[in-house]
Formats: sequence, structure tokens, C-alpha cells
Amino acid sequence: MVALGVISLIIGVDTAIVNAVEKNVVIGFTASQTGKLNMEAMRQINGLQLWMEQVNAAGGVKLPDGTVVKFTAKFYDDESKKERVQELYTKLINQDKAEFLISPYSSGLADAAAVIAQQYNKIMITAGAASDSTYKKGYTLVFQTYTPASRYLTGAVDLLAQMDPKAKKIAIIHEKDKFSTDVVNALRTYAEGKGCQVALLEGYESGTTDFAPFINKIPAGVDAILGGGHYADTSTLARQLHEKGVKAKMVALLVAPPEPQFAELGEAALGVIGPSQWEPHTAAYNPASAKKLNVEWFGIGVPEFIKAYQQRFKEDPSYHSAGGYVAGLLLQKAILASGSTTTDKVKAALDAMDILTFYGRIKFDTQKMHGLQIAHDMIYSQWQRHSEGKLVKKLVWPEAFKTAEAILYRK
Amino acid sequence: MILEVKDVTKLFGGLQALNHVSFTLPEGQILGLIGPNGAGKTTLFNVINGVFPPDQGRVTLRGEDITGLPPYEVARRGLARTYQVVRPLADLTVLENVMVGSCFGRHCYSLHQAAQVAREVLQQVGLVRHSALPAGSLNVAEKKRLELARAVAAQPYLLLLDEVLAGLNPSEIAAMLDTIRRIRDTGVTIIMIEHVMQAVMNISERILVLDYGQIIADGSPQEVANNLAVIEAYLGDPKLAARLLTG
Amino acid sequence: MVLNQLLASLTDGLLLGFVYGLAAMGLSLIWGVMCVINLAHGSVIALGMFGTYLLFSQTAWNPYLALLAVAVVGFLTGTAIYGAAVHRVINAPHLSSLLATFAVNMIFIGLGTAIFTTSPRNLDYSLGSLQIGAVIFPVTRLIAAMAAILLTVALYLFLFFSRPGKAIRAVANNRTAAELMGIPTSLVLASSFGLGTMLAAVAGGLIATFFPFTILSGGPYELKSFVICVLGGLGNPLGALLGGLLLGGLEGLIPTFMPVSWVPTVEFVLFVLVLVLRPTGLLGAR
Amino acid sequence: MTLWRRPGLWIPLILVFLWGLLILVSGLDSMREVTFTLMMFATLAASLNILLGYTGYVSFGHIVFFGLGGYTGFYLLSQRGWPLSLAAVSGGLLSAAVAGLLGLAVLRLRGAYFALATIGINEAARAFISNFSPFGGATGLFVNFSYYQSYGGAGRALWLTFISLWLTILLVTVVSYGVKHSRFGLGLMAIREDEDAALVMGVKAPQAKTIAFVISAFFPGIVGTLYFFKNGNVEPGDAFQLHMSIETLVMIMLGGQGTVSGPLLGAVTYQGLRGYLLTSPLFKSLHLAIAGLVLLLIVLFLPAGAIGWLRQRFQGLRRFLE
Repeated sequence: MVALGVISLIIGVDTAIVNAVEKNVVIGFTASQTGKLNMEAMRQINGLQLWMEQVNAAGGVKLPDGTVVKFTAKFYDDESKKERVQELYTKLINQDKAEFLISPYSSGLADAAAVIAQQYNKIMITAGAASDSTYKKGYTLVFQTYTPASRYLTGAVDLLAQMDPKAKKIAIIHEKDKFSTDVVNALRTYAEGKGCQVALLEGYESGTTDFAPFINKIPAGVDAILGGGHYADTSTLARQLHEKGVKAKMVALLVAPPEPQFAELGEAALGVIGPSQWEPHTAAYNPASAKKLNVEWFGIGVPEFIKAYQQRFKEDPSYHSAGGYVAGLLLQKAILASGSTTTDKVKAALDAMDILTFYGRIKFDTQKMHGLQIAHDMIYSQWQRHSEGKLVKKLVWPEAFKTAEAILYRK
Repeated sequence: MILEVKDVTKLFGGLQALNHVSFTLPEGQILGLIGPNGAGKTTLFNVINGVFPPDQGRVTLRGEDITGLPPYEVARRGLARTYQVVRPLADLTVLENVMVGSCFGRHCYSLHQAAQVAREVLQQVGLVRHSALPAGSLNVAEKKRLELARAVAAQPYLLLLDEVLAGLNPSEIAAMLDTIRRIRDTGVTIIMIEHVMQAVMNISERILVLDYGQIIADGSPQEVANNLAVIEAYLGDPKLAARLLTG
Repeated sequence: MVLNQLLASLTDGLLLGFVYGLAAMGLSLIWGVMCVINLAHGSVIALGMFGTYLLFSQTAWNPYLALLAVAVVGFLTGTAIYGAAVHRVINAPHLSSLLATFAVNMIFIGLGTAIFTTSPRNLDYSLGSLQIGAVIFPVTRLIAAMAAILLTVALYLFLFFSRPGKAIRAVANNRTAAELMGIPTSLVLASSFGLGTMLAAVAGGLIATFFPFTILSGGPYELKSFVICVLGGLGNPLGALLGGLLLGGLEGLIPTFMPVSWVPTVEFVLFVLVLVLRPTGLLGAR
Repeated sequence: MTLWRRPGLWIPLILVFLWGLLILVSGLDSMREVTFTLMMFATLAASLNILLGYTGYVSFGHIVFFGLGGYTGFYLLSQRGWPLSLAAVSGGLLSAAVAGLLGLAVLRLRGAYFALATIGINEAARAFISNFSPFGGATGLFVNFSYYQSYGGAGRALWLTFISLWLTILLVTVVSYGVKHSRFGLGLMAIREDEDAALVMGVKAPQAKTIAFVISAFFPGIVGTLYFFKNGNVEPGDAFQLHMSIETLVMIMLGGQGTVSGPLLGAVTYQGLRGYLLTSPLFKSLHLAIAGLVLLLIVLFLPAGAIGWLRQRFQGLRRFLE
């Protein structure tokens, strides 16, 4: 109830208007309900679901002409496969009359969907498609919520330099998919620019479970192990790094460590750092800091989001949950700002957008890489041992978000 | 000479299936090939038509060396055979079965021509009313005829028949022998492996006896029937030997 | 340095090779007895994983105790698959039995997805790691390898020294003759299928003690099983263990010399080459 | 023989033609997309049927030709700027050439051994391509959205791929019928029934099998190029999916192996059913299990497939249903 009250205040819903015309806007997407990416995708759906329930419960979005916009979601299972993505998106647009789209979870699927979205002049918010390459393809209606892949792990190099200025030797083990490869290519260039030596660079097939051959190849005396891919493989990599007693100052892996479930690895999770789009402890995102940055604050606050999410889904939100929620929030803000639901006007509002939300700052590239997220920052969290022995996630980088100092992985 | 087999030897593992087999065959003859079970008769067929290359020796068909050629090449040079155990192409119709023979036989007919030839041959072997049935649905005697028809439709110079009489009743045997003679009369040379002694003695102009991979007798039916070595070879099978002597 | 890496890689590869071999043994046994390639093999491996996982997480059984239950259920499942899907098509062309078992695979994976979703699961069980020289490996892998050896020996003894085992071999050799000699072939075929399925399920359970899995995880192990069966000689269940070791050894060896991502290319090219050049298997049994 | 006396050819041909025409005239995008998926699988099934249905060789790796041809075609159009039609045909030709080379080796294997080898080939190709840098390695290749401008925009480009696919499926139907009713096809069917007997009857089996393999590989190469062009990108994971191969087999079984229209019917039924189950709220989570059950029942009780069953049951239909 408290949360609802807050929202209605923020959105400025005027409950006095009773005779308003109600317009139902369909948001369409496919999700990997089954298949290899199902874990990440489900959280994202939950997040979007929560946003939609809140916005509708608060009476929808009121436009200047008196129309009240309410949202419904329509989605299909894409089984994490590309086969039917285009067919399903065409169906969403033509049959289900979706006016706004959200991308499928991974970069490969999002690319196929983007062709359709652009062709039908529909705005598509990508959440989970972090690969930079999507935005090099000249789409004008695709907008990214996540920090792009190229900035996922570069912060870890900075953190390493801060932890130990002499640590220069790194090993990279990554999934050979579009997203992770984009991350690693940018990471490699960045690390070498900072004078680091990449002592090992190996890619593994999606779905790998046995990482022993990779771990055995890690040269002795490596300072940091970076890489990973998606949840299932990365958590396995972390577990096997631990079992094999690998020694390094830092282990920073993609996607999995920020997920609350990662704690199930127990000892193996300890000290593992993960880049995250969003963390529950990010106190830095609030109306006050918005004022300081001189940008507009929009939407729910961090604690309210966490509470509402926990109540609704009986689990802690992860950055994928936040990503799903913010995808909706962006649309809401753009519709509100443009006073319209037509593609052109909402697009213009998105292009002009520069706001701070519970999820962080949002601003899109409007130049060469149109739609690329340029303002949102990665946060690096690390699993540390709480005083009572429980594993907790602490934010260790960048400085502004720090809740604890980074600890060494194992030396 | 239509066929010359010279010094052919074939080993399976350590077993000598054919041991320096040599014989020649003039055009237009029916040659009976007999011998106890396991004597190497079918192996000889397999070597002649290219299923197995011989380990040693040569096979010459109408003056051309065909040793080691794959079976389809041998077939195109005018040699056809039937199998001891019938192998109809079960899901194809009777007509189609016979068409395979004529299409890929000596003449490489087109489908249209092949169908004509096939119909003629089916007429000849008395299967024409079954033309449209799947070959798998025929009974044993009919399958034997089909097997023969397929081989004949290839319009070969030389026809190898592997026990076409086995499993037939006396009236069916008589009809089959009649058909075989008619085929011979069209100018086709025939070698037939047979266990039905009376029939083979009756129809063949010449008999070749194989035992343990070796030719132990070669001559007219009468000569062979009175050959001591042959009787000895069949002694393990006294009934057969007796029949042979009275045949 | 390189030597250490090689040693570590080989140890890991060989330990895993035993388990791969065990999984492949089930496939090979079924092929050997009835010339059916069981395309439900992968899903059975996955079910073995889930069986062990559920018993461990719901009833807190020790995973190795759970394996016994998985073995029994696996055997029964196998006979049921045989009865429902394979028996009718056992004499039909290969395609029929391939598709029948694939249909079973789809049913298992479909139901499994509906019940368990495709989220990754972890059997949260550890016996720590063992260090010998520079080589470190988890104890669970060692136990799995030993269990695989034990089961292979048991299978050998069963096939060669027990009455039902001899009946299985007789049926494999010549089904018609065995039938004439009064062996109840249908029963023998069903139990061979059960046995093969059981081996796959147990292998799945063992894998679950050290690797995470989803309901879709069986697929890669099924592919590996094909490779192993061909290396060891398709239809020769005991050769499968050696095939497994060979594959495990290769997986340990190749990464020392080239990027790990080339391993599957080498593996599958080898697989095709062996099939074409030596279809009876590298180890040349039979 | 004139066309009208061959109802087995013109019935499926006219149906497929009208189907495509209907979509074209209606101009409905969502119908086009649904039809694209159906026609894509129908073409794959019809092409595989030339090997499986006529020749009797069970390939589990048919999709390797979709992947290799598609990759090649997509490479040519995205990196070399070739027009779609030329790239697609080149993709098909490459697949056919690869099949020719592979065929000489693996077609010596029979039955399950051949089936296993084809799985191996597919996996080897996938693993190789994901390490092959000219094809973009693991991340694959892509085209810019503006690329579609040269085809008059993405909408036009999608219609163009649809029409190309429509022509391809018409072509595969004609070829499939042509093979079945040729001397060559008779040889293939003899091989299917009994390869040794066929050899002895003079069928050049090694050559005939290889040619059948080559023909069946040509079409997936074209389809692959069209599909990846439409997606705007290609990755190894999408190009060599074993499950697509196996689904294609299922479609052929459903419709009837060795018939001309069976694979088409099977593909439309199977994918139509799956498309429905996948988007229906009731069966969403059970679609795979239901499809499996249907397949099992067909294999056990209707092994000839729908068309095969009709042909057996009603002899009079034989002339019309090929």
C-alpha cells in the first residue's frame, strides 16, 4: 500500500478524473521460459510484471488529452531459440497489436527481433541484450537499458589496479557467445592499454559443464581471473575454480555472481566479484543525488522496489529483475513526457531522456550507435563473509557505491 | 566362349572357398553347377558377378576381363543373376521390380522402354496379372518367378540362376523348367546351381561338380553321374549319391 | 610447468572418462543386444541426475544411497520404454526404432521441462578435494570413477557368469536361435533395455554429484556416448569403458596443445573417421 | 507425358502455388511469417526425403547443409555484397559440393552407422565454424539494418525472402517428383529396398547415392541463406541445431516417407501443431511432450505416414497422391 501511494504521488495520477478514456497499451515480447537462458529471463519477466501491476493499480498513465493509458503484457516462449523469434514478434505486432516491444533475453535473439521491430516502426527496449554490436547496425528504435557489454568488466581492471598496483597478469576464460565475446574483446583492449598482460585467453562453448581443461591451463602466478558468460556456466566455473584450489588475487565473472542464488555455491562463492547492472544496496540512487547531478528523478525508490518485489515474488530481486522493471519504467516516462503513445513522439522523448531512477542513470546515444546506453554505470559486488558467517554481497567498486573494501580471492 | 574362369581362388579368413577353379563356357549352353553344401557354388557366382573380387585368377566375359569389376559394371556387360534366397524389392510393385532389371541391365533402357520390356518378360514368366501389386505380397513361387523375371529383363548374355527350383512343388518345377528352356532358346547362356538333381540332370547340357572349392568333375550329365569322384563327394550324403546314380 | 598441466589435465580427463564410459556402456549394450540406437539415452541420463537430486534435496539421502534407488527406477523405466516404444518396431527398419526412442526422449524432456523447468540445478554435496603432487581433484569425481569401474566389473560378471547374462548374450548373438532354444527373448530384450537404461541413469546420477545440470543436460552426454561407443566398438559394452577412457584422455590431452574450443572439432572428426575407416571400433573387438 | 496426366505432380504444385499466392495477395505480414516457418521446414523435409525416402539412408545431420550453405550465402551477401539470389544459389551449390565430397566417404556406411556419422559431421561442422574466424567465429556475422535499404527496406526484403522461399519450395516439389519418376529414382528405390540386390542388377549405387545426397543438400543451402538474411545475422548455435534435423525426420514420417507430398504435408502439420501448442496458454508447457506422444503413436501404428497410409488404404488414390 505504501508503495502504491508513493507511485501515485510520483506519477501524478489524478484520481478525480473518472470519465477519462481508457486506452490499453500492449507490451509484447518473447521470453526464454524454457531453454538455456531461462533463469535470467524469468527474473526479467517478474520485474516487468511488477512494474505493470503497480502502474495499472495506480490508475495508469494520464495523457494531456485526458486519455488514461493502462498496460497489458503479451508474451510467448521462444525456448531460447532463434527459429521462431521473428514469427512471434510479427504475430505480437500484427495479431496481438503490441505497440511497444521488449527484446528477447540474449543478444542473438534480440538482433533477429530488432529487424522486425524496426520494420514495423515499433520501439523496442532491450533488456538483457547487452552486446554492443546490436547498436552498430543502424536501428533507430532500439533502446538499451543495460550498460553495454564493452563496459562490463573494464571496471574490474581498475579495481585490480587499486587493490594491488603490481598485479598485471590476468587470465580470461569466457563463453563463446556474442555477449561474452564482446565483453572480453573490450576488456582485453582495455587491460592491455593499462599495461596488463593477458596470460590466457580461452573461450568455451555455451553449455559447458566441465571447466577442468580450462582451469588446468591457467598459468601459475596469475593475478586475476576474468570472464564467464551466463548463469549456468559461470556458476559452474566458479565452483570448479574453488574445487581446484586455484590461487588468484581476484576472480571477476559475468552475470552469475550478482544473482542471489549464487550464494548456494557456499565457499566457492566467497570472494567472487561480479559486475552488476544494479544492486539492492545502491543507496546512491535517490532524488537527492539526482538533484546533485542536475537530472530529473523518476519512479520508485530503491527500498520500495525491493520490498514490493520481495512481497510479490518471495525472492530477492537481482539486476535482471531491476532491468525488467526499468524497461517498463522507461516507456512510462517517455509516454508521460511526450503525452502520446505514437512511436515518433515516444522515440523523441526517449532520445531526449536523461533521468535518474532506482536503477541508475539513463541516457541513450543518439549519434552513431543509436540507442546504446551511455549513462548507466556498472557496479561491482563481491561475496564476502558476514560477521555471523553468512555470505553477503558487498559493493566494492566504483568508489561512490562502496559498502566494503574488496577482499583477495585466495592467495 | 562367353565366359572363361581361369585359376580363380578365394579365401575367407583361413578357409579356401574356391581353389584354382578354371572352366570355359560356350554360348547357348545350360551349365548345371552342383556339389555338396558349402562346396563354394554361390561363392563362385559371387566372384563371377563381382560381389567379391577373387584373391587370384581371372574372369573373362565375352572376351573382356571383368575381374574385380564392381557388380553393377558386370551387370552392364550382360550378366544377370538370381539369388538363392529371394530378394524382392518389397515396397516396389512387381512391374517396377522388373523395370529395375531392364533399366540397369545390358541396354540401359529409358523408363518407358524398360516398362515395355518388363511387361513382355512378366508375360513370359506368367506374372503379368500381378504387375501392380507390391512385390512383398507375392507367394514364394511367384517371388521365384519375379526373381527370374528381373534377371531376364536385363536381357543378359549370361544368366546365373541360384537354386530357382528350391521350395517349389513338382508342377511348379515343371513350369519353371519350361520357362528356363524358353529363355535359353532366346539365345541366353545359363549357369544354374541346383539341388533338385533330376531336374538339373534333365535340363543341363553339361554339369560341373564343385567340392571343397575345387572342380572335381566336368562333363555331360551321364559322365558326371558315373564319375567315381563325384559319388565319393556325395557319400557323406548317401541319398543324394543314390539319386545321382539313378538320375 | 607443461608437464604439471598435462598431468592435471590427464587425471581430470581420465577420471571423467570412466563416467562417460559408464553412460556409453548403456547405449552400447542396447545396440549390441537389439541393434537399436536409443535416442532417449540423453534424457535418461538427465532423469538420473534429477532422481539423485530430488532424493538428496527432498529426503536428504546420501547421493550414493540415492543412486541405488535411481538404478532400480532406471531399470524399471527402461523395461517400460521397451514395452511401450521399442517392442513393436524391433524388427522394423532402423528409422522406426530411432524415431520411437526419440519420441520417448521428447516426452521425457517435455514433461521434465513442465515439472522442473530448465533452471540449472546443483547437488550441493561435496567431499572436498584431494591433492596428489600438483594435481588437485574433487573426491566426488574419484568416487564416480571407482563406481564406474565397479559397475563395469559387475556387468562383466553378470554377462559372462550368470544365467540371465548368458541369455542376454545368446539373444544378442542370434535372436531366432535363442527363441528356438526356449529363451524368452522378449523378456530378455526388455531387461537388456532396462539394464542399459539403468547404466545411463546411474551415470547421470554420478555426474550430478559434481556438475550442475538441467533437464536438457543429457544431450551433450548422449553425443559423447555416441563417440565413445564408436571408439570402443558399437555393441561392445565393455569396450565402451575403454572408449570412455580414450575420450577422457583426449579431452585432457588436446587442450595442452591447442585452444580448448578445438576439442569438439577434433573429437567429432575423429568419430567420423573411425566410423568410416574402422566401423568395428578402434579397439577392434568382435 | 503431358502435365495434366500427372496429378501426383500438379496437385501438390498447385496447392503450394495457391498457398503462396494467397499470402502474397493478402499482404498479411503475420501470415507471411507463419508461412515462412512452415515452408522452410517443408522444403527441408522434402529435400531430406530424396535421401531418406527414396534412397533409404537416414541422415540425422541434414541441418549441416542448412548451416554450411546458409553461412556461405550469408557471408557472400554480407561481406562480399552479393545479391540475395546469387548468394542463395551459391550457398546451395556449396552445400551440394560438400555433400558430394562427404558422400563418397560416409555413404559407404549403412543403417545406423550412417545415421551416427551424420550426427558427427554436423557436430564437427558446428565446432569448426565456431572457431573459424572468416565466418566470425563464435559471434557469427551480421548485416546492418540499412543493408535492407538496397532491397527497398526491411519490409520489402522480408517479402522478397518469402517469394524466394516460395519459388524454392515449388522447385523442390518438382525435383522431388522428377527424381521419383525417373530412371535414376527407380535406381534409388532399388537401393532403398535392397542395396546388394540393386548393385547386382546393375544400379551404380555409390554414384546414385552420392547424387541423391548432393540433390538433397542443395535446397537446405538455399533455405539457410534466406533464413539468415531475414534474421540479419548468423551464429553457429543457430545454424547447426541437431534438433531441427530430427524434427525434419519427424515431419517426413508424419506425412509419409518416399512420397512427394508427404513431407510437405508432414512439415505443415507438425510445425503448425507446434506453433499452436507453443502459443496456446493451455499446452505451452507441455507442447514437447504432446508432440512426442503424437510421434510415438505414428511410428508405432502408422509407420507409412499419412500419405503412405492413404495410398495403401485406397488404391484408387495412388495416381493422385504421390
